[in-house]
Amino acid sequence: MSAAPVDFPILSMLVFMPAAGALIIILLSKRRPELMKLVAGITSVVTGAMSIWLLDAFDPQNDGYQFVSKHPWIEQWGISWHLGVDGISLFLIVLTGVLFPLAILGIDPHNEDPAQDKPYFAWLLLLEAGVMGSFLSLDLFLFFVFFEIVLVPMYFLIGGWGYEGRVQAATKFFLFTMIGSAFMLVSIMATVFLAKNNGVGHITFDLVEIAENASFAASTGRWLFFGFAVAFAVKVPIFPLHTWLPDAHTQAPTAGSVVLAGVMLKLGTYGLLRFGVYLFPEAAHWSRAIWLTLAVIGIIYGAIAATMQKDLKRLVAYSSVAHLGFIVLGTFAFTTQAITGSVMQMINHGISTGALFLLVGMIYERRHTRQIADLNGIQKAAPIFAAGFMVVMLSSIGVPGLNGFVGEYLILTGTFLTARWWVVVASTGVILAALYLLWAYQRVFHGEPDEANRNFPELKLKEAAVLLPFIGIIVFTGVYPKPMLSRIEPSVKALIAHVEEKTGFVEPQPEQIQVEDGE
Amino acid sequence: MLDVIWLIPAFPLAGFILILLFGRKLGEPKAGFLAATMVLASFVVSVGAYFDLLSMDAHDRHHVETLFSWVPVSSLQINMAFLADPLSIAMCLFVTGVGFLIHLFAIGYMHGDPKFSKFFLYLNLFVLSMTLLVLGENLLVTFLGWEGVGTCSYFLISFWHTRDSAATAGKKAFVTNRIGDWGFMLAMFLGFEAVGSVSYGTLNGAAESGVLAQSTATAIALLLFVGAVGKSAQLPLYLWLPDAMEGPTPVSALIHAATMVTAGVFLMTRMNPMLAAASDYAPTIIAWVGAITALFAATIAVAQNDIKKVLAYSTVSQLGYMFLAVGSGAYVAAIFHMVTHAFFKALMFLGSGSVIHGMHEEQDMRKMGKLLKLMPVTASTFIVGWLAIAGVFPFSGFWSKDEILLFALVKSPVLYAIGLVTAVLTAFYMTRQVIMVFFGEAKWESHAEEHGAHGEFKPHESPPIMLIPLVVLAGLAFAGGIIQLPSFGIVPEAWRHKLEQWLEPVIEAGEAHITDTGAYDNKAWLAVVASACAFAGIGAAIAIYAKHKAKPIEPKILADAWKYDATVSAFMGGPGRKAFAAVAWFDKTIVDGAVNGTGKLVQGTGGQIRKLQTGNVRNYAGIVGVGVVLLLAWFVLGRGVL
Amino acid sequence: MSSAILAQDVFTTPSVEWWSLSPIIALVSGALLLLVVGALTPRWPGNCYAFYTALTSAVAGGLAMMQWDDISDEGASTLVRGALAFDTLAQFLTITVCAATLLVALITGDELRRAGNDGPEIYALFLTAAAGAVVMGAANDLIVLFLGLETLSLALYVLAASDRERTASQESGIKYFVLGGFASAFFLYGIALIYGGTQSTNISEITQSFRTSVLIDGQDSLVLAGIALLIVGLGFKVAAVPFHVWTPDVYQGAPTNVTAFMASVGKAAAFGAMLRVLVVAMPFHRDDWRPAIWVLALLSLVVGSVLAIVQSDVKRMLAYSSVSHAGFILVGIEAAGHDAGESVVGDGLPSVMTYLLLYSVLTVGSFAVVSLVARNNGGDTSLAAFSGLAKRRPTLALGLTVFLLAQAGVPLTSGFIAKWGVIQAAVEQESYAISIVAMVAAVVAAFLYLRIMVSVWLQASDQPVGTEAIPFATGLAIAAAAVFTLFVGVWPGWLLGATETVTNYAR
Amino acid sequence: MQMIVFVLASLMVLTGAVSVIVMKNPVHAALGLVLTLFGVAVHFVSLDAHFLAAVQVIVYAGAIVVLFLFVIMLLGVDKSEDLSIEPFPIQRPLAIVVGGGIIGLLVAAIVRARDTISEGTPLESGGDENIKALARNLYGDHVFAFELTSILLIVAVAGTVLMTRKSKKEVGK
Amino acid sequence: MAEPTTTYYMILAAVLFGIGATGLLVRRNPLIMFMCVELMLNAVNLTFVALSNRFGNIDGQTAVFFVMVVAAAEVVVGLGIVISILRRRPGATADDLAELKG
Repeated sequence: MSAAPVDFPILSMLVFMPAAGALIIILLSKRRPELMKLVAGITSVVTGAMSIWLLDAFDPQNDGYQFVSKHPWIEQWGISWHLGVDGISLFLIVLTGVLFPLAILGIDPHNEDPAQDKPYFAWLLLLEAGVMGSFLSLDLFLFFVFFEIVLVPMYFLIGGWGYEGRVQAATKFFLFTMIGSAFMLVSIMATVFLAKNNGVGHITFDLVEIAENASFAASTGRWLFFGFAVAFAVKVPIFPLHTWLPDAHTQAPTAGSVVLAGVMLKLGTYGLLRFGVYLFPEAAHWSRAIWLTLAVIGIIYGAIAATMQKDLKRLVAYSSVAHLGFIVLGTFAFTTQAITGSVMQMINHGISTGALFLLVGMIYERRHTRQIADLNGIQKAAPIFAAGFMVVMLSSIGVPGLNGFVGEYLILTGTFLTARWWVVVASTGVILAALYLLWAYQRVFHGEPDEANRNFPELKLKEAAVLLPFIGIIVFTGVYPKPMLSRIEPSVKALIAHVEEKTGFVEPQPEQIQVEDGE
Repeated sequence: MLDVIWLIPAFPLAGFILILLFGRKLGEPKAGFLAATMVLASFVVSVGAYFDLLSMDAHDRHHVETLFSWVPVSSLQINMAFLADPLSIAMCLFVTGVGFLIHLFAIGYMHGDPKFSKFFLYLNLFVLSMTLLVLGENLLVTFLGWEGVGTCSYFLISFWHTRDSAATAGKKAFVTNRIGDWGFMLAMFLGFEAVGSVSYGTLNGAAESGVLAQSTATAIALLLFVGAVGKSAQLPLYLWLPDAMEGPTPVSALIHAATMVTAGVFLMTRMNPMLAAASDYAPTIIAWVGAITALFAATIAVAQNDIKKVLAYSTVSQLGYMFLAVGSGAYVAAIFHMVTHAFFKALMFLGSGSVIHGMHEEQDMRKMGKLLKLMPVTASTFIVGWLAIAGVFPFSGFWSKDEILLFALVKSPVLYAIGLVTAVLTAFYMTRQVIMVFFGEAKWESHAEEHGAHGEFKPHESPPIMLIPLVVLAGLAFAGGIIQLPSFGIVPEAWRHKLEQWLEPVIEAGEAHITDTGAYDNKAWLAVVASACAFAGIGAAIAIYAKHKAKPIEPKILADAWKYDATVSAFMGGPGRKAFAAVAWFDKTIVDGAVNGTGKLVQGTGGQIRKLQTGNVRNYAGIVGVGVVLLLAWFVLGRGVL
Repeated sequence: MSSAILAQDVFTTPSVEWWSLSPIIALVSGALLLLVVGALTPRWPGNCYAFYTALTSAVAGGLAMMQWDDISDEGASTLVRGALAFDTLAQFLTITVCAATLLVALITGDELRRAGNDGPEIYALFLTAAAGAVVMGAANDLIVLFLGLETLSLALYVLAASDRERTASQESGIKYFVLGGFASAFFLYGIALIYGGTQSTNISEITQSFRTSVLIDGQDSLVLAGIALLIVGLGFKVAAVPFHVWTPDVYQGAPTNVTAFMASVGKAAAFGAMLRVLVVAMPFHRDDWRPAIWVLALLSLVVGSVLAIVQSDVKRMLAYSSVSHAGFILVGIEAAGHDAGESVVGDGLPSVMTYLLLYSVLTVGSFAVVSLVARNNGGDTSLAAFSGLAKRRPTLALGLTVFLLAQAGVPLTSGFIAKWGVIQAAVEQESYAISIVAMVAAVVAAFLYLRIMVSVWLQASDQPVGTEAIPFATGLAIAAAAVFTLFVGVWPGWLLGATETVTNYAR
Repeated sequence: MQMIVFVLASLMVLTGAVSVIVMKNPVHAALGLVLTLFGVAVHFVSLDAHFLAAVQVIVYAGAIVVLFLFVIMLLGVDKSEDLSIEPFPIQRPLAIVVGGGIIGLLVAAIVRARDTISEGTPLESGGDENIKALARNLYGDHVFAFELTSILLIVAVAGTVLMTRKSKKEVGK
Repeated sequence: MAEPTTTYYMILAAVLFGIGATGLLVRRNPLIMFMCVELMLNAVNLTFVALSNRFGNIDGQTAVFFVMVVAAAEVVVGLGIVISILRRRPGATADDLAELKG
């Protein structure tokens, strides 16, 4: 089945490698700050390489879990170390593997005290391990562990290397997410115990086992789903639970924002798919109207809020709310196109928004302000920088030929089959996206630069080296998404088949009219 | 040649990449020539494709070239594929042809601009997108080009982005277009839901074979029209086009006159079977929107003083004409007028560019005049364009306009009337412009000191690189009519209706058949009427602006474009902005306030309960005692005695 | 004459299972030896008192571990005429108490020698208190339980007041004493009423009497009132709201090492006793006492965490957080109450046991760090004293962070396992409401730990680098606690396996 | 007869108890305590608990109360406490409620259970039977508890030593 | 004249207990607070003895024996603490010891 050598636990390595790196850094003497970045770089690059190797070894035809590694961990509670990857998680893994080296090597934390490098890189690597684990876990307990553990490094990164309001933002982020997890934790346990008496027969936290065998009463399933849903809704975030996001994004250091937008928000959307739709198909399908509505609200609301922001970083943060609205919309449309689009959009958003935060970070480094009012005419001062920003922005707007469009189009066209009127409203989001981004661009880049911005430094070679991979992926995925889609699709099909089997739902298929072209 | 059809977009793409990489090294003028060459190459390929098709039997003139599978997800299979058929090739021909000429002109026009190479970078990108748009085998590829040209127009309008007006205009163009794209996207979704595909073949096939429900067809057609309205600057979304004149003049000529703005017309023609399958009111709506836009814009053009603004509104008006044609089922006429319009409007834009160039970036016609002597070539070519658009026999505009009016009459006399009035106005304001610019007395001398930079100010003729395109276009604008000559009983059989025969396989489904109507028989008379109108307009203008027989009537309201733009902006800046601000406030105060409030609440509660912890041991004992009593009460009363 | 007496009544002295009693004997004899020798010899050099105490408790704990297997082989039994229970429940508590005592002893040495009043008495008190705690956990007779309770309490009263430099210490001592006496009076009255209802103070006999005669619709009102008063007495010791009032003041006022002892040994023993009284002795009234425990748990969770976040003194914060931890443990007891006395029971009892051990280690570790920081800031335990600790002593800050994260219940720390176990037990009994309340309370409490971490990591330090010297013994204790915390967090299987067995206690 | 004793003894107990909590002067309060203790001792006697009655008088009334008085004198805290002022207005009502509540509820429980308290054969209390029975029980069933009290006393001793031993500073001055 | 039943004694004990509890809440002198605790303990003793007499079961009296020991120990320790405090700050009442609060 999978091309991977059975004896090499690639997935476990993906988790342990960064963790090991963090451990090494902790053990290193803090008098050798130069070593820290070296170690962090090496481990993250190796992890990235492994993830890319995984991409290559992954078998596109197989819609099941691949490279599965399963070992008992806490037998007393039926908990096991169960990792696996399928089309849905594959690219999130790769994204994580690629994003972290860039964030670690490409972004300078600006520690006035070199000793600070040590915790900084240690936390980043720990974060990577946690994120990897969350995407790979196929065990409820394991997933929860990773889902929670990522909070800690993120908390310290925001709190330690963030901007003026960092502590407040970090705390808000930590507590807000924990509240959500509180419900999920109870829900997880309830799921396990109820599953025991409803088809599974014994205590186990194994996701697949429960999802395949358990059959909950409708009302029960809905309550359990609710528990999970709250946690993910906070993480995504879905309106009205989104207010931690702007603060966290704005206050986080550049690397933090990049990672936060790039992969951590995806924990929510990924969770909704893997632990919402897959685990509780009935409940998910039953509650879809609510989700679709909230998603649409998020799209419009996020866009409008973004338009009025005065802080560039905050603006990008709110744009995330809108983009993730699209992802949620697709997730609860229950069509292959929509869900495939959602999964793809998770990656796209990670790339584009990640890159946007990167660029905003560069602006801050140069001008020490994020206020749009303080910036102007940068395009004249630094045309190449502006061009880079422009490309990323267009992908975020969803201009065809760039990655953002493909995902958005798939989501909308797929959702149109099951939720037409939601799409009619949601599509207006593309107008607003153009509005707020172009307006911001005009204010920041166009016009005649004033004294402060006249000597805005041009894109440096190192920065370009970090930016290029992003732009490369943006263009390539936009022009030739097939390799990605063909790997995602089988798993999505399997998921929908699962839903169809567990509920009465039948995926609508547009009747294929075959007209031989051209008369 | 058809199997290498992809070369048509490929060349501009190559040009784009080359300039992107080496643009700065190449510098001026090499970059320009590189770009022009690339477009020329595409033109050559198009010509080759044209002859390939020509060599085929009329009904086999249909070739699909699939490059790769673009967006394949289960039932949705979208290919990156090109469709070579009479329509797309015709479009390619004049897009690349006119495009090439404008490239040449631009080399001269952009002389000395610090961002010379970047300009041609954008131009090539534009041609790439435009060819994708017309060659696309399915709606999505077309949409790719559709958005591409939109983006390029954004780049080019705000090319001189240090000017705020330019930046704003670019943004306005993009956003307004997006409103149209919303309709386009919904049309695609609906099409996919209906027939499981977005390829023209399938959609139109379904429409023709009647598989498609009429309601669906209507919805798709109208949603596409929404897209067209955005792209082709029809009411109510035309707003961006006049502002788009902020861009360099070649851009106005290429994008905002000849090619991009006609994309809407192209799209409707491409989807004509859908329109045919739709309910009758669909085409009627289109016709009316077109007619009203035509008249509306013409009235505004009458009172404009900016040499380019006049042309801009005239463009809007002419586009209205085309949609009038589409709505009347006169697809041939629409395309015909699109082509001729491309010729003479491009010609006049370039001419105006040449004038502006010669006047040192002066655009106000009131500061011009008497340029005929100083800029003979420009002037004479411009006059050709004038006569063409005015619809004077035998210039190209005469033929195409006649076609449209003919069908309009069949559709509805009222539409015909509107068309005529528009024709009069067109002739009038164009004459007015020609007089103000090239005749009368030279008002620019009084403004010499403004240009005191190089001492004694004197407008000068443009360099040959700019004049050649003018001449060529002038030729086309004069003779363009031959591609679609009516009979009038005198025109030899072999010369008639070339374009119609050529497009026939594409538009047969939608084309209205009027040969049996009375209007058709009186074609000649209609032509006379039209010419009469043209001369009436010209005459009036001469009387007022040259002979000063009467005071010019240029009401403020027209100069302000019926206050429409102002109203919309006022709304956006006022209530619209307030509403947005309200949402932002709501988010900050209510939603986030609730979150932070919860935190405050918890801490506050803590602060209150804290007061119980007085530190006095007897109070503590009291609290314990209360606890004891309550516990006892539960056990003794709750579970025991009672 | 005397012979006549001997003739007419045959009196057989009870058989004493010395081996099974060995842990208690070890602790007590250790204390006596220390008192006697300490009184005769001049002050011992260095940290000898501390290490001696640590050794003693280690021996006691070791003995308990050795007996573990005997129990799992022969099953549970009772000792000396049913005075004590000899089961894994008791042994596990013994081990917990000994482990905590060991750690406390290590931090006590440095504390006392700095103050210059190092001496045998305090250690002897620790040991005897530990013995009392062990008895509480093992008691199979309410009177014995009461005596154990008093032994522990009296020692704690004295220890709390033992730092005579600080008036706060004495104030806490007197407060603790007055309220403690008050509470134990209620406890005693409870025993009397139970005795009135069952004619016995022996747990086995009490249970038996219920098994034979079940009085319905409140005719056993004496027993009911008795249970109420017993809950009061024990609730006071475990610091459950509203009987927690003493906790913040005493925890703050008492010397830090004593506070650590209270929070670990005191809580563990009291909860052990509570399990004995409620789960072991009163299974037939579980539906009567479970709601009461439910309410106590709720109040403790909410009040504990909400009051904790408004404090400014770290010791006081930890005091309130210990209240909310008590709430968590009560959740576990509530869960155990659903199926108390059944042949097959859920995870309630084991989860409580796990929680007690893990929390004891955690809290001692936390207070150890606090003691070091306070010592080097003139006894100041306010949050300000902690600001910038990471810059001064990264290792110390790291240790503290581990403990705080664990208390917050962050995964891969023992605290997570503890919380998970308790909540899991509650959910297993489908008491969802209290579970969710508990988790939300945990979030509120998390804010507290974040506050401390913020000032430790993110705030500037006004002290020079390296202010906090880390003496060997204390450092050892902190390191051991931290390692244990992380180790259990990653690999809890063995511990859970052990606690699973406590459900077959001596009946 | 029994009843009269009960009533009288009860009066002693209650008057003593009340005087403990109302007497301004601690010494008087202590004497009130003595009265109560004696009353309780009388009850013990009428309940055939002769040994405990004796211990009650010797240990309690004797040792403990003397200890109290001793400390009172030693520390000179015998100045009377002004009970007219109460810094916490709520405290006394609260005290009444708590006290009354406890009494009421306990009495309710006791009364409710009066018929269900099982009746056993009374212990023969002739001669030294009571003390013998007590001894057997003490050294038999409760031998462990008995030993435990020794530990308790050790704690008390060690504790008091620790508490009252002068610390170096105090020695110094 | 009726014999006083066990219930009488228990009620008396309950009242005594209540008085003790009340006293602890109202008195400020720590020594008197201890006395109140003693009252409560005596109430317990009375209950024990009454019940032991009713049951003809000596356990109750044994319990009282232990209670007395505990009471003695408690008083000793308590007085020790009080002495060490009052030596430092003479005439302190319970209300004066309220530094620790909140």
